Amino acid sequence: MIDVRYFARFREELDTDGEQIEAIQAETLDALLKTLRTRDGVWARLFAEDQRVMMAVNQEIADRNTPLRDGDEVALFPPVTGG
Amino acid sequence: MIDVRYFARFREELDTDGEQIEAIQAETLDALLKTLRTRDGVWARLFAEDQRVMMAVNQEIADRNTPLRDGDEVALFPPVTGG
Amino acid sequence: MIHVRVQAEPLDPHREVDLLTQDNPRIGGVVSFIGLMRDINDGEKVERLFLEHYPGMTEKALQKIAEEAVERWQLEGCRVVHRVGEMAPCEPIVVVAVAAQHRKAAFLGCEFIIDYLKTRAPFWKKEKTGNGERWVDARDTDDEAEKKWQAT
Amino acid sequence: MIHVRVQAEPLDPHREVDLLTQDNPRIGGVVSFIGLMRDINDGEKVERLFLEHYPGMTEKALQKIAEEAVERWQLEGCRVVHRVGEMAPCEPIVVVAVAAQHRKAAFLGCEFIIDYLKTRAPFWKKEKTGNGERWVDARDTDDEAEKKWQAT
Repeated sequence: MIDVRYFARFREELDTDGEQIEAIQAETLDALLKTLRTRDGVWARLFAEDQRVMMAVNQEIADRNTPLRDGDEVALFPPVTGG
Repeated sequence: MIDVRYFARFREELDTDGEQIEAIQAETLDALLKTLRTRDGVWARLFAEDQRVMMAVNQEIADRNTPLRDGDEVALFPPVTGG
Repeated sequence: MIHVRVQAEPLDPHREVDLLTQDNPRIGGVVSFIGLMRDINDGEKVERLFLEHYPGMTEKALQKIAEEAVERWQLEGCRVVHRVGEMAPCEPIVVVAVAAQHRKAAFLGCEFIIDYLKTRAPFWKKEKTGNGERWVDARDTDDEAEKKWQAT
Repeated sequence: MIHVRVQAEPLDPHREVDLLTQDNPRIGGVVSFIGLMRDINDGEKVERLFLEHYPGMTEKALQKIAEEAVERWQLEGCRVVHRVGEMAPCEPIVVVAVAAQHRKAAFLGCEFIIDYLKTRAPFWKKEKTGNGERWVDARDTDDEAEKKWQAT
Protein backbone atom coordinates (compact mmCIF):
# COMPACT_ATOMS: atom_id res chain seq x y z
CA MET A 1 0.00 0.00 0.00
CA ILE A 2 0.98 3.62 -0.57
CA ASP A 3 0.41 5.95 2.35
CA VAL A 4 -1.02 9.14 0.79
CA ARG A 5 -1.23 12.31 2.86
CA TYR A 6 -2.98 15.62 2.17
CA PHE A 7 -2.08 18.96 3.71
CA ALA A 8 -3.45 22.47 4.22
CA ARG A 9 -6.11 23.52 1.71
CA PHE A 10 -6.14 20.07 0.11
CA ARG A 11 -6.76 18.43 3.50
CA GLU A 12 -9.63 20.80 4.18
CA GLU A 13 -11.28 20.58 0.77
CA LEU A 14 -10.92 16.79 0.57
CA ASP A 15 -12.03 16.51 4.18
CA THR A 16 -9.35 13.92 4.92
CA ASP A 17 -5.72 14.02 5.94
CA GLY A 18 -4.82 10.86 4.10
CA GLU A 19 -5.58 7.36 2.92
CA GLN A 20 -4.03 4.07 1.84
CA ILE A 21 -3.98 3.37 -1.89
CA GLU A 22 -2.94 0.11 -3.52
CA ALA A 23 0.47 0.34 -5.14
CA ILE A 24 -0.95 -1.17 -8.31
CA GLN A 25 -3.09 1.93 -8.79
CA ALA A 26 -0.09 4.21 -8.44
CA GLU A 27 3.07 3.07 -10.19
CA THR A 28 4.25 6.66 -10.44
CA LEU A 29 3.12 9.96 -8.93
CA ASP A 30 1.53 10.74 -12.27
CA ALA A 31 -0.47 7.50 -12.16
CA LEU A 32 -1.56 8.28 -8.62
CA LEU A 33 -2.83 11.72 -9.71
CA LYS A 34 -4.76 10.09 -12.58
CA THR A 35 -6.37 7.66 -10.15
CA LEU A 36 -7.43 10.46 -7.82
CA ARG A 37 -8.75 12.53 -10.73
CA THR A 38 -11.26 9.81 -11.63
CA ARG A 39 -13.13 10.48 -8.38
CA ASP A 40 -15.89 13.07 -7.95
CA GLY A 41 -15.87 16.87 -8.25
CA VAL A 42 -13.45 18.15 -5.67
CA TRP A 43 -10.83 15.47 -6.46
CA ALA A 44 -11.00 16.13 -10.17
CA ARG A 45 -10.79 19.86 -9.58
CA LEU A 46 -7.86 19.87 -7.12
CA PHE A 47 -5.76 17.47 -9.17
CA ALA A 48 -6.67 18.76 -12.63
CA GLU A 49 -3.77 19.06 -15.08
CA ASP A 50 -3.69 22.86 -14.80
CA GLN A 51 -3.56 22.93 -11.00
CA ARG A 52 -0.33 23.49 -9.12
CA VAL A 53 0.21 20.44 -6.96
CA MET A 54 3.40 19.91 -4.99
CA MET A 55 4.39 16.32 -4.28
CA ALA A 56 6.74 14.54 -1.95
CA VAL A 57 7.79 10.91 -1.75
CA ASN A 58 9.18 9.73 1.56
CA GLN A 59 9.36 13.36 2.68
CA GLU A 60 11.40 14.62 -0.26
CA ILE A 61 10.02 16.82 -3.02
CA ALA A 62 9.45 14.72 -6.14
CA ASP A 63 8.21 15.22 -9.68
CA ARG A 64 5.47 13.43 -11.59
CA ASN A 65 7.72 10.77 -13.06
CA THR A 66 8.87 9.49 -9.70
CA PRO A 67 8.11 5.75 -9.40
CA LEU A 68 6.26 4.56 -6.28
CA ARG A 69 6.84 1.39 -4.34
CA ASP A 70 4.82 -0.47 -1.76
CA GLY A 71 5.26 1.23 1.62
CA ASP A 72 6.11 4.68 0.25
CA GLU A 73 4.82 7.78 2.00
CA VAL A 74 3.42 10.21 -0.54
CA ALA A 75 2.25 13.74 0.23
CA LEU A 76 0.18 16.01 -2.02
CA PHE A 77 -0.12 19.66 -1.11
CA PRO A 78 -0.63 23.16 -2.51
CA PRO A 79 2.41 25.39 -3.15
CA VAL A 80 4.06 26.13 0.18
CA THR A 81 3.76 29.53 1.84
CA GLY A 82 6.07 29.51 4.85
CA GLY A 83 8.73 32.00 5.86
CA MET B 1 42.50 80.15 5.50
CA ILE B 2 41.74 76.52 4.73
CA ASP B 3 41.49 74.20 7.72
CA VAL B 4 43.30 71.01 6.65
CA ARG B 5 42.94 67.85 8.72
CA TYR B 6 44.82 64.55 8.56
CA PHE B 7 43.53 61.22 9.81
CA ALA B 8 44.72 57.72 10.71
CA ARG B 9 47.98 56.65 9.03
CA PHE B 10 48.43 60.12 7.47
CA ARG B 11 48.10 61.80 10.86
CA GLU B 12 50.68 59.44 12.35
CA GLU B 13 53.20 59.63 9.52
CA LEU B 14 52.90 63.42 9.20
CA ASP B 15 53.00 63.73 12.98
CA THR B 16 50.21 66.31 12.95
CA ASP B 17 46.41 66.21 12.92
CA GLY B 18 46.06 69.36 10.87
CA GLU B 19 47.10 72.85 9.93
CA GLN B 20 45.89 76.13 8.43
CA ILE B 21 46.87 76.79 4.83
CA GLU B 22 46.31 80.04 2.93
CA ALA B 23 43.50 79.75 0.45
CA ILE B 24 45.73 81.28 -2.22
CA GLN B 25 47.92 78.16 -2.08
CA ALA B 26 44.93 75.87 -2.53
CA GLU B 27 42.38 76.99 -5.09
CA THR B 28 41.32 73.37 -5.61
CA LEU B 29 42.01 70.10 -3.84
CA ASP B 30 44.46 69.31 -6.61
CA ALA B 31 46.34 72.57 -5.98
CA LEU B 32 46.41 71.80 -2.26
CA LEU B 33 47.95 68.37 -2.94
CA LYS B 34 50.58 69.97 -5.17
CA THR B 35 51.45 72.44 -2.42
CA LEU B 36 51.83 69.65 0.15
CA ARG B 37 53.91 67.58 -2.27
CA THR B 38 56.57 70.31 -2.47
CA ARG B 39 57.47 69.68 1.17
CA ASP B 40 60.01 67.10 2.34
CA GLY B 41 60.11 63.30 2.09
CA VAL B 42 57.05 62.01 3.91
CA TRP B 43 54.75 64.69 2.43
CA ALA B 44 55.94 64.01 -1.10
CA ARG B 45 55.59 60.28 -0.55
CA LEU B 46 52.10 60.27 1.00
CA PHE B 47 50.62 62.64 -1.56
CA ALA B 48 52.45 61.32 -4.63
CA GLU B 49 50.34 60.99 -7.79
CA ASP B 50 50.22 57.21 -7.49
CA GLN B 51 49.03 57.16 -3.88
CA ARG B 52 45.41 56.55 -2.96
CA VAL B 53 44.27 59.62 -1.06
CA MET B 54 40.66 60.16 -0.04
CA MET B 55 39.53 63.76 0.35
CA ALA B 56 36.62 65.55 1.93
CA VAL B 57 35.55 69.18 1.78
CA ASN B 58 33.29 70.38 4.58
CA GLN B 59 32.82 66.77 5.62
CA GLU B 60 31.68 65.47 2.25
CA ILE B 61 33.77 63.25 0.00
CA ALA B 62 35.18 65.32 -2.84
CA ASP B 63 37.36 64.80 -5.92
CA ARG B 64 40.51 66.60 -7.00
CA ASN B 65 38.74 69.23 -9.07
CA THR B 66 36.71 70.54 -6.16
CA PRO B 67 37.34 74.29 -5.69
CA LEU B 68 38.24 75.49 -2.20
CA ARG B 69 37.15 78.69 -0.52
CA ASP B 70 38.38 80.59 2.50
CA GLY B 71 37.02 78.91 5.63
CA ASP B 72 36.60 75.44 4.11
CA GLU B 73 37.36 72.37 6.18
CA VAL B 74 39.41 69.89 4.15
CA ALA B 75 40.34 66.39 5.23
CA LEU B 76 42.95 64.11 3.68
CA PHE B 77 42.99 60.44 4.64
CA PRO B 78 43.86 56.95 3.46
CA PRO B 79 41.12 54.69 2.04
CA VAL B 80 38.62 53.97 4.78
CA THR B 81 38.46 50.58 6.51
CA GLY B 82 35.40 50.64 8.76
CA GLY B 83 32.58 48.15 9.04
CA MET C 1 27.22 24.27 13.04
CA ILE C 2 23.81 23.72 11.41
CA HIS C 3 20.73 23.90 13.56
CA VAL C 4 17.15 23.71 12.25
CA ARG C 5 14.03 23.63 14.37
CA VAL C 6 10.26 23.96 14.18
CA GLN C 7 8.44 25.14 17.26
CA ALA C 8 5.00 26.20 18.48
CA GLU C 9 6.43 28.45 21.19
CA PRO C 10 7.21 32.12 20.48
CA LEU C 11 10.53 32.59 18.73
CA ASP C 12 13.49 34.51 20.15
CA PRO C 13 15.63 35.63 17.17
CA HIS C 14 18.30 37.20 19.35
CA ARG C 15 18.96 33.96 21.15
CA GLU C 16 19.54 32.20 17.81
CA VAL C 17 22.08 34.83 16.78
CA ASP C 18 23.86 34.52 20.13
CA LEU C 19 24.01 30.73 19.91
CA LEU C 20 25.35 31.00 16.37
CA THR C 21 28.24 33.30 17.18
CA GLN C 22 29.34 32.31 20.64
CA ASP C 23 32.96 31.25 21.01
CA ASN C 24 33.83 31.40 17.31
CA PRO C 25 36.34 34.23 16.72
CA ARG C 26 36.67 33.25 13.03
CA ILE C 27 33.26 34.79 12.34
CA GLY C 28 33.55 38.21 10.73
CA GLY C 29 29.93 38.73 9.70
CA VAL C 30 26.48 37.57 10.73
CA VAL C 31 23.48 38.18 8.53
CA SER C 32 20.08 37.39 9.92
CA PHE C 33 16.63 37.49 8.44
CA ILE C 34 13.60 37.77 10.68
CA GLY C 35 10.21 37.27 9.06
CA LEU C 36 7.48 39.01 11.01
CA MET C 37 3.73 38.65 10.83
CA ARG C 38 2.25 41.71 9.11
CA ASP C 39 -1.19 42.96 10.07
CA ILE C 40 -2.20 43.64 6.45
CA ASN C 41 -2.19 41.23 3.51
CA ASP C 42 -3.82 41.83 0.12
CA GLY C 43 -5.33 45.00 1.54
CA GLU C 44 -7.14 43.27 4.36
CA LYS C 45 -6.50 43.46 8.09
CA VAL C 46 -5.17 40.17 9.45
CA GLU C 47 -5.93 39.32 13.06
CA ARG C 48 -4.33 35.93 13.45
CA LEU C 49 -2.10 33.62 11.47
CA PHE C 50 -2.13 29.79 11.61
CA LEU C 51 0.88 27.92 10.33
CA GLU C 52 0.47 24.29 9.31
CA HIS C 53 3.45 22.10 8.47
CA TYR C 54 4.38 18.54 7.54
CA PRO C 55 6.19 17.17 10.60
CA GLY C 56 9.25 15.18 9.65
CA MET C 57 9.54 16.47 6.11
CA THR C 58 9.83 20.07 7.30
CA GLU C 59 12.94 19.40 9.36
CA LYS C 60 14.49 17.33 6.57
CA ALA C 61 13.83 20.07 4.01
CA LEU C 62 15.30 22.78 6.23
CA GLN C 63 18.35 20.66 7.00
CA LYS C 64 18.97 20.01 3.31
CA ILE C 65 18.67 23.70 2.38
CA ALA C 66 21.00 24.71 5.24
CA GLU C 67 23.58 22.08 4.26
CA GLU C 68 23.58 23.27 0.69
CA ALA C 69 24.15 26.89 1.80
CA VAL C 70 26.96 25.97 4.19
CA GLU C 71 28.75 24.02 1.50
CA ARG C 72 28.21 26.55 -1.28
CA TRP C 73 29.48 29.58 0.66
CA GLN C 74 31.71 27.92 3.27
CA LEU C 75 29.62 29.28 6.09
CA GLU C 76 30.82 29.12 9.68
CA GLY C 77 27.32 28.16 10.72
CA CYS C 78 23.62 28.75 10.38
CA ARG C 79 20.44 28.45 12.41
CA VAL C 80 16.97 28.22 10.92
CA VAL C 81 13.99 28.27 13.26
CA HIS C 82 10.38 28.40 12.07
CA ARG C 83 7.30 28.82 14.14
CA VAL C 84 4.09 26.81 13.64
CA GLY C 85 0.60 27.06 15.09
CA GLU C 86 -1.25 30.26 15.90
CA MET C 87 0.39 33.68 16.05
CA ALA C 88 -0.39 37.40 16.27
CA PRO C 89 0.78 40.47 14.27
CA CYS C 90 4.37 41.59 14.88
CA GLU C 91 5.43 38.14 16.11
CA PRO C 92 8.43 36.48 14.41
CA ILE C 93 7.48 33.65 12.06
CA VAL C 94 10.98 32.61 11.05
CA VAL C 95 14.59 33.47 11.76
CA VAL C 96 17.51 32.57 9.49
CA ALA C 97 20.86 33.47 11.01
CA VAL C 98 24.06 32.87 9.04
CA ALA C 99 27.68 33.36 10.08
CA ALA C 100 30.70 33.55 7.79
CA GLN C 101 34.24 34.83 7.77
CA HIS C 102 33.29 37.57 5.32
CA ARG C 103 30.07 39.46 4.79
CA LYS C 104 29.31 38.58 1.19
CA ALA C 105 29.08 34.87 1.98
CA ALA C 106 26.81 35.59 4.93
CA PHE C 107 24.44 37.70 2.80
CA LEU C 108 24.29 35.13 0.02
CA GLY C 109 23.84 32.18 2.38
CA CYS C 110 21.06 33.87 4.32
CA GLU C 111 19.11 34.97 1.26
CA PHE C 112 19.52 31.55 -0.37
CA ILE C 113 18.11 29.79 2.69
CA ILE C 114 15.05 32.00 3.03
CA ASP C 115 14.38 31.92 -0.73
CA TYR C 116 14.47 28.12 -0.77
CA LEU C 117 12.54 27.81 2.47
CA LYS C 118 9.76 29.87 0.88
CA THR C 119 9.39 27.51 -2.08
CA ARG C 120 10.47 24.11 -0.74
CA ALA C 121 9.78 23.75 2.97
CA PRO C 122 6.29 22.38 3.66
CA PHE C 123 4.63 25.21 5.60
CA TRP C 124 1.23 26.72 4.81
CA LYS C 125 -0.23 29.96 6.13
CA LYS C 126 -3.88 30.52 6.91
CA GLU C 127 -5.04 34.00 7.86
CA LYS C 128 -7.92 35.06 10.03
CA THR C 129 -9.44 38.34 8.91
CA GLY C 130 -12.69 40.15 9.71
CA ASN C 131 -14.25 38.16 6.85
CA GLY C 132 -13.24 34.74 8.13
CA GLU C 133 -10.32 32.49 7.38
CA ARG C 134 -8.39 32.08 4.14
CA TRP C 135 -5.37 30.15 2.92
CA VAL C 136 -2.53 32.36 1.72
CA ASP C 137 -1.65 31.91 -1.95
CA ALA C 138 1.93 31.24 -3.03
CA ARG C 139 3.51 34.19 -4.78
CA ASP C 140 5.17 34.05 -8.18
CA THR C 141 7.90 36.36 -6.92
CA ASP C 142 8.98 33.60 -4.55
CA ASP C 143 9.42 31.17 -7.45
CA GLU C 144 11.48 33.76 -9.29
CA ALA C 145 13.62 34.37 -6.21
CA GLU C 146 14.39 30.67 -6.04
CA LYS C 147 15.23 30.38 -9.72
CA LYS C 148 17.96 33.00 -9.61
CA TRP C 149 20.13 30.68 -7.47
CA GLN C 150 20.08 28.01 -10.14
CA ALA C 151 21.45 30.32 -12.82
CA THR C 152 24.58 31.25 -10.87
CA MET D 1 12.80 55.90 10.83
CA ILE D 2 16.53 56.42 10.19
CA HIS D 3 18.92 56.28 13.09
CA VAL D 4 22.71 56.45 12.79
CA ARG D 5 25.14 56.58 15.68
CA VAL D 6 28.82 56.26 16.53
CA GLN D 7 29.73 55.12 20.02
CA ALA D 8 32.70 54.09 22.12
CA GLU D 9 30.60 51.86 24.38
CA PRO D 10 30.05 48.18 23.54
CA LEU D 11 27.35 47.68 20.97
CA ASP D 12 24.10 45.77 21.54
CA PRO D 13 22.84 44.62 18.11
CA HIS D 14 19.66 43.06 19.51
CA ARG D 15 18.56 46.34 21.01
CA GLU D 16 18.91 48.03 17.63
CA VAL D 17 16.73 45.38 15.97
CA ASP D 18 14.12 45.74 18.71
CA LEU D 19 14.04 49.53 18.42
CA LEU D 20 13.71 49.20 14.65
CA THR D 21 10.69 46.91 14.68
CA GLN D 22 8.70 47.96 17.70
CA ASP D 23 5.13 49.03 17.04
CA ASN D 24 5.30 48.82 13.25
CA PRO D 25 3.04 45.98 12.04
CA ARG D 26 3.72 46.92 8.40
CA ILE D 27 7.17 45.35 8.67
CA GLY D 28 7.34 41.91 7.07
CA GLY D 29 11.08 41.38 7.09
CA VAL D 30 14.13 42.55 8.99
CA VAL D 31 17.63 41.91 7.70
CA SER D 32 20.52 42.74 9.94
CA PHE D 33 24.25 42.62 9.44
CA ILE D 34 26.55 42.38 12.44
CA GLY D 35 30.25 42.88 11.79
CA LEU D 36 32.36 41.17 14.44
CA MET D 37 36.02 41.56 15.27
CA ARG D 38 37.92 38.48 14.06
CA ASP D 39 40.98 37.26 15.93
CA ILE D 40 42.93 36.54 12.73
CA ASN D 41 43.74 38.93 9.88
CA ASP D 42 46.23 38.31 7.05
CA GLY D 43 47.31 35.16 8.86
CA GLU D 44 48.27 36.92 12.06
CA LYS D 45 46.63 36.76 15.48
CA VAL D 46 44.99 40.06 16.39
CA GLU D 47 44.74 40.95 20.07
CA ARG D 48 43.08 44.35 19.96
CA LEU D 49 41.48 46.62 17.42
CA PHE D 50 41.45 50.44 17.51
CA LEU D 51 38.89 52.29 15.44
CA GLU D 52 39.56 55.90 14.54
CA HIS D 53 36.92 58.08 12.89
CA TYR D 54 36.26 61.62 11.71
CA PRO D 55 33.70 63.03 14.12
CA GLY D 56 31.02 64.99 12.36
CA MET D 57 31.71 63.66 8.90
CA THR D 58 31.10 60.07 10.00
CA GLU D 59 27.54 60.76 11.11
CA LYS D 60 26.82 62.78 7.97
CA ALA D 61 28.17 60.03 5.74
CA LEU D 62 26.14 57.31 7.49
CA GLN D 63 22.98 59.44 7.38
CA LYS D 64 23.39 60.04 3.66
CA ILE D 65 23.92 56.34 2.90
CA ALA D 66 20.91 55.36 5.02
CA GLU D 67 18.69 57.96 3.35
CA GLU D 68 19.66 56.72 -0.07
CA ALA D 69 18.82 53.13 0.90
CA VAL D 70 15.45 54.06 2.41
CA GLU D 71 14.46 55.96 -0.69
CA ARG D 72 15.74 53.41 -3.17
CA TRP D 73 13.99 50.39 -1.62
CA GLN D 74 11.15 52.09 0.27
CA LEU D 75 12.36 50.77 3.56
CA GLU D 76 10.24 50.99 6.68
CA GLY D 77 13.33 51.97 8.62
CA CYS D 78 16.99 51.37 9.31
CA ARG D 79 19.51 51.73 12.12
CA VAL D 80 23.26 51.93 11.63
CA VAL D 81 25.48 51.92 14.69
CA HIS D 82 29.28 51.79 14.53
CA ARG D 83 31.69 51.42 17.37
CA VAL D 84 34.92 53.44 17.73
CA GLY D 85 37.88 53.23 20.08
CA GLU D 86 39.44 50.03 21.39
CA MET D 87 37.82 46.60 21.14
CA ALA D 88 38.51 42.88 21.59
CA PRO D 89 37.93 39.78 19.42
CA CYS D 90 34.29 38.66 19.03
CA GLU D 91 32.95 42.11 19.89
CA PRO D 92 30.53 43.74 17.42
CA ILE D 93 32.07 46.54 15.37
CA VAL D 94 28.99 47.56 13.45
CA VAL D 95 25.32 46.70 13.14
CA VAL D 96 23.12 47.56 10.17
CA ALA D 97 19.47 46.67 10.72
CA VAL D 98 16.94 47.23 7.96
CA ALA D 99 13.17 46.75 7.97
CA ALA D 100 10.89 46.52 4.96
CA GLN D 101 7.47 45.25 4.00
CA HIS D 102 9.05 42.48 1.94
CA ARG D 103 12.28 40.57 2.32
CA LYS D 104 14.01 41.41 -0.95
CA ALA D 105 14.01 45.14 -0.18
CA ALA D 106 15.39 44.46 3.29
CA PHE D 107 18.25 42.33 1.92
CA LEU D 108 19.16 44.87 -0.75
CA GLY D 109 18.95 47.84 1.60
CA CYS D 110 21.10 46.19 4.25
CA GLU D 111 23.80 45.05 1.84
CA PHE D 112 23.86 48.44 0.11
CA ILE D 113 24.38 50.25 3.41
CA ILE D 114 27.25 48.06 4.61
CA ASP D 115 28.91 48.11 1.17
CA TYR D 116 28.83 51.90 1.05
CA LEU D 117 29.81 52.26 4.69
CA LYS D 118 32.92 50.19 3.94
CA THR D 119 34.10 52.53 1.18
CA ARG D 120 32.68 55.94 2.14
CA ALA D 121 32.34 56.35 5.89
CA PRO D 122 35.52 57.73 7.49
CA PHE D 123 36.59 54.95 9.83
CA TRP D 124 40.06 53.44 10.03
CA LYS D 125 41.12 50.23 11.73
CA LYS D 126 44.42 49.69 13.49
CA GLU D 127 45.29 46.22 14.76
CA LYS D 128 47.47 45.20 17.64
CA THR D 129 49.25 41.90 17.01
CA GLY D 130 52.16 40.12 18.69
CA ASN D 131 54.45 42.08 16.33
CA GLY D 132 53.11 45.51 17.25
CA GLU D 133 50.49 47.75 15.70
CA ARG D 134 49.53 48.10 12.04
CA TRP D 135 46.92 50.02 10.04
CA VAL D 136 44.54 47.78 8.14
CA ASP D 137 44.70 48.20 4.36
CA ALA D 138 41.57 48.85 2.34
CA ARG D 139 40.50 45.86 0.28
CA ASP D 140 39.83 45.94 -3.46
CA THR D 141 36.85 43.62 -2.95
CA ASP D 142 35.15 46.41 -1.00
CA ASP D 143 35.52 48.80 -3.94
CA GLU D 144 34.04 46.18 -6.24
CA ALA D 145 31.15 45.61 -3.85
CA GLU D 146 30.35 49.31 -3.93
CA LYS D 147 30.54 49.54 -7.71
CA LYS D 148 27.90 46.92 -8.33
CA TRP D 149 25.22 49.23 -6.89
CA GLN D 150 25.99 51.87 -9.49
CA ALA D 151 25.43 49.50 -12.38
CA THR D 152 21.90 48.60 -11.36
